[in-house]
Amino acid sequence: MNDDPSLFDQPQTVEDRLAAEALVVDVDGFEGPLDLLLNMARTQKVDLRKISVLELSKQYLAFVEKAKELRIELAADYLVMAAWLAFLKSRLLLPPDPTEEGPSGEDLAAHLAFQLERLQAMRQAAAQLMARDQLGKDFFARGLPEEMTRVRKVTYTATLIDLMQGYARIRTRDEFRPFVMDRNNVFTMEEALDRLRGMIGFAGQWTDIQSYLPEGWDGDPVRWRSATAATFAASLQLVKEGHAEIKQSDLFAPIQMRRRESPRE
Amino acid sequence: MSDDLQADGDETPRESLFEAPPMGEQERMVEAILFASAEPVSVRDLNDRMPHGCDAAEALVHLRKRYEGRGVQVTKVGDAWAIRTAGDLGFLMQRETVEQRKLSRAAIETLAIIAYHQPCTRAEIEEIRGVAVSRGTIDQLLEMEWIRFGRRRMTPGRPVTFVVTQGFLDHFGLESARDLPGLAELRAAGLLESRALPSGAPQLGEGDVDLDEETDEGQSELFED
Amino acid sequence: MSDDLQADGDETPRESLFEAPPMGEQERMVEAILFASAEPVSVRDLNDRMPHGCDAAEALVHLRKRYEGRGVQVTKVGDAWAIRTAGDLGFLMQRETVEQRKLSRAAIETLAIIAYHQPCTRAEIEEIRGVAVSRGTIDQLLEMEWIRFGRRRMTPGRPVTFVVTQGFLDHFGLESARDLPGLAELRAAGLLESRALPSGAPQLGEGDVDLDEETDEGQSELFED
Repeated sequence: MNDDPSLFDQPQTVEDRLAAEALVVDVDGFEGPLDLLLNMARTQKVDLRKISVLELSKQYLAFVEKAKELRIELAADYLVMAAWLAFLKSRLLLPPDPTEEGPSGEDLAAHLAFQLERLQAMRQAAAQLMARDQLGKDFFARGLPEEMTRVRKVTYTATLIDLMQGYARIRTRDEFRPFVMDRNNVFTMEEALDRLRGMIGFAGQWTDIQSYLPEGWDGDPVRWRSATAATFAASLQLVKEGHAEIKQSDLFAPIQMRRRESPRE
Repeated sequence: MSDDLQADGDETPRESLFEAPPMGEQERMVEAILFASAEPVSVRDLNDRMPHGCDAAEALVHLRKRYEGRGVQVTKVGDAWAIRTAGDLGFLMQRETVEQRKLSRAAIETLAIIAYHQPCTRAEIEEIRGVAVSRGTIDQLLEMEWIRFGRRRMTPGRPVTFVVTQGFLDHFGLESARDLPGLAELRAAGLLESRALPSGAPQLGEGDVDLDEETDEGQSELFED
Repeated sequence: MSDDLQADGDETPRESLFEAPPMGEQERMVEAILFASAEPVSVRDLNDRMPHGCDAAEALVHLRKRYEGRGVQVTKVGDAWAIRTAGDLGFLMQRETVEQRKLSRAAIETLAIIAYHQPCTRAEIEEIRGVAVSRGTIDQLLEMEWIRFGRRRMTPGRPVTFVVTQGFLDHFGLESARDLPGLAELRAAGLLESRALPSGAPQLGEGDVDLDEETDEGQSELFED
C-alpha cells in the first residue's frame, strides 16, 4: 500500500507536516482513531462534508507508517482502522468491479465522512452544553432549604359491629370468668359428687344437704353459693343413679337427702 | 398587593458617587444572595458581596416590602436577614401521612362499656372489663371525641364519669346510646354465638349465660394490659 | 410587572367542588413550597401538599410571571419546578459556588451523546466516539445522577439504554431535553440519525454490538422520557 507515490507528493505546508508529526508523537492524546481522523481532517481546512476521504486515508496510513518508524506502539483500534482505510483507499482508486457485492467505495467513504461529521457535531454540542450556566456555579438553589417534617397522623376507626361484639365479649367473659379465675371459690360438681359418694353410705336418716358442705365453704357467701349449688347438683346426680332419695317439705325449706336402701332397677 | 412598590422598586434612578447599580438591581442582588445563602446574611456581609456603592440596607427595605403578604418573608434573624416561609403556611412544610387503624380491642371494650353503662366511672369500667383501664385508652377516646367527662358521681371520692358524645352517636349512626342493642338482641343478630356448654361445667349465675367461642381468646386477653 | 396578575390573582372567586383557596393563596403556597426546597418539585407533589382542590399548575403560571426579571426565577425542570437565582447574578455567589467535579473529555462527550441521542446504548456511544467507553465514565455519570438507565432495547441481547435525568436538566438549566442547544439543527442535518453501517466498515470499540436493527426504533423512542 505504501507504493502509492502520491503519499509523499502531497502538497503539504511545513506547518501541516509538523502538525502531522506532532500527531504521531502525541498519540496518547487521542480518543481513538476516529478522533485522530477528525484532527487530521482539520488540516484539510474544508467543510467536513466536502472532505476528501481518499486524502484522509492516505494521511492516516502515513501516520501509522511513521508510528512504526518511531517504534510507537499503536493500540489495536488504530491498526484496525488502518487496515480498513487501506481497503477503502483501494476501492476508491480502482474502477468498481461489477461482480463484487457490498457497498461501493463511495458508500463507505460517505459513511466515514458522516461519522466524522457526527463526532464533530457531538463535540460541539458537548462544548455548548458545558458553556451553559450551571447549577452551583452560575445559578443557585436555595441555600437554606427548609426541612419537610413528616407528621404521621393515625386515625382510628371502629364500626358498630366492633362495638357490640366487644360488649358481648366482655359480658360473656364476665360470666364465665369464675370458671378460671376464681377456682379457689368454686366447688365443682365433680368434687361434690366425690364427697357425697363417700358419705352417702352413712346417711340412713334424712339429712339437710347443707350438712354435706365441705368445711370452710359455709362462711363466705360466694363459696357457700358455689358449694351449695355443686352439692345440690351432685345430690340430684346420686338420685338419678339410684343411690339416694331427696325431698323438700316446703318452698325454701331445707333440702334433705338420705341413702336409698334398695337401689332401683 | 404590592402595586405601590412597583413604582419605586425597579426604576428609581439613584445618585451615587460610585455609580452603584440602580436600586432595583440592588434589590435583585439582595434577593439572590439571601435565597442562595446557607445562613442568614448581615447587612454588612451583603454590602461586602455587592458591587461597590450599593446600599444593602435600603435594598432590604424594598425587598422586605415586596415580600409582604407573599408565601415567603424576608425576616430578621439576630442581626442578619433570611428568607423564610410565611408563618401561616408552615403547614405546607409538614408531610402528613394519615394512617387509618382499627381501634384496639381494649379501646373498643372500654368504649362499649361507657356506651352501655353511661355515665360510668373508671372503676366501673375496670370492674366490668375485669382489668385495669390504661390512661392511654381513655385519653385516646377523649381525643377522638367519642367520649367526654360527665357529671361527677356523688359518692365518696366524687369520681368523674364518662359519657359518649354526639360525635360518637354520629359515627355509629345512633340516635341515642339507648338504641344500642341489648345482649338478647346481639344474640338474635348472631353477634353472640350460642354454644352448648362443655359437659360437666358448672352453670353459675343467671340462666342465659352464653359461652361464645371467643372465651379462650378472652382469657388470654385478660392479662394483656 | 405583574399588576395584571394581581387582579385575577387574589380576589377572583373560584368555583370549585372542594372550596379550594383563592388563586392568590395557592400562588403563595406554591411560592413557599418551591422556596423551601433545594430540589425541583413536581406539579403532582405540589398538588399533593396543597389543600384539596388546588391547581398548582395554574398557580405556577402566575408565580412564574411574578418573578420575571427578579433576582430569583421560577424555572421548569422536566416536569418539576424550582426556584433558582438569576443567571446574571452568579458573580455574587462565590461563597456558594460548589467545586465542580472535573469531568474528563470522554465523560463530557459521553454525556452529550446520551443527552442528544437518548435513549442510547453503550454500543451507540462507542460507535459515535469510535472508541470503547470505559466503565468508569458511565459509572461517574450515573453517580453524579446526570444519567440513569432507561428501558432496555427490544433487540437481541436486550441492551440497556441510558437517558439523562432531571438532575441533569436542573444542573444545566434546561426545561427539557428538547431544549438542548442546537438540537433542532443537529436533527435537521441528520446527525442524530443512527445510520446503518455499510458492511465491512470497522466496528470500533468493543461494545455489545446491536447497531443495525435498533436504529429505527431508537429514533422513535428519542426523548420520550
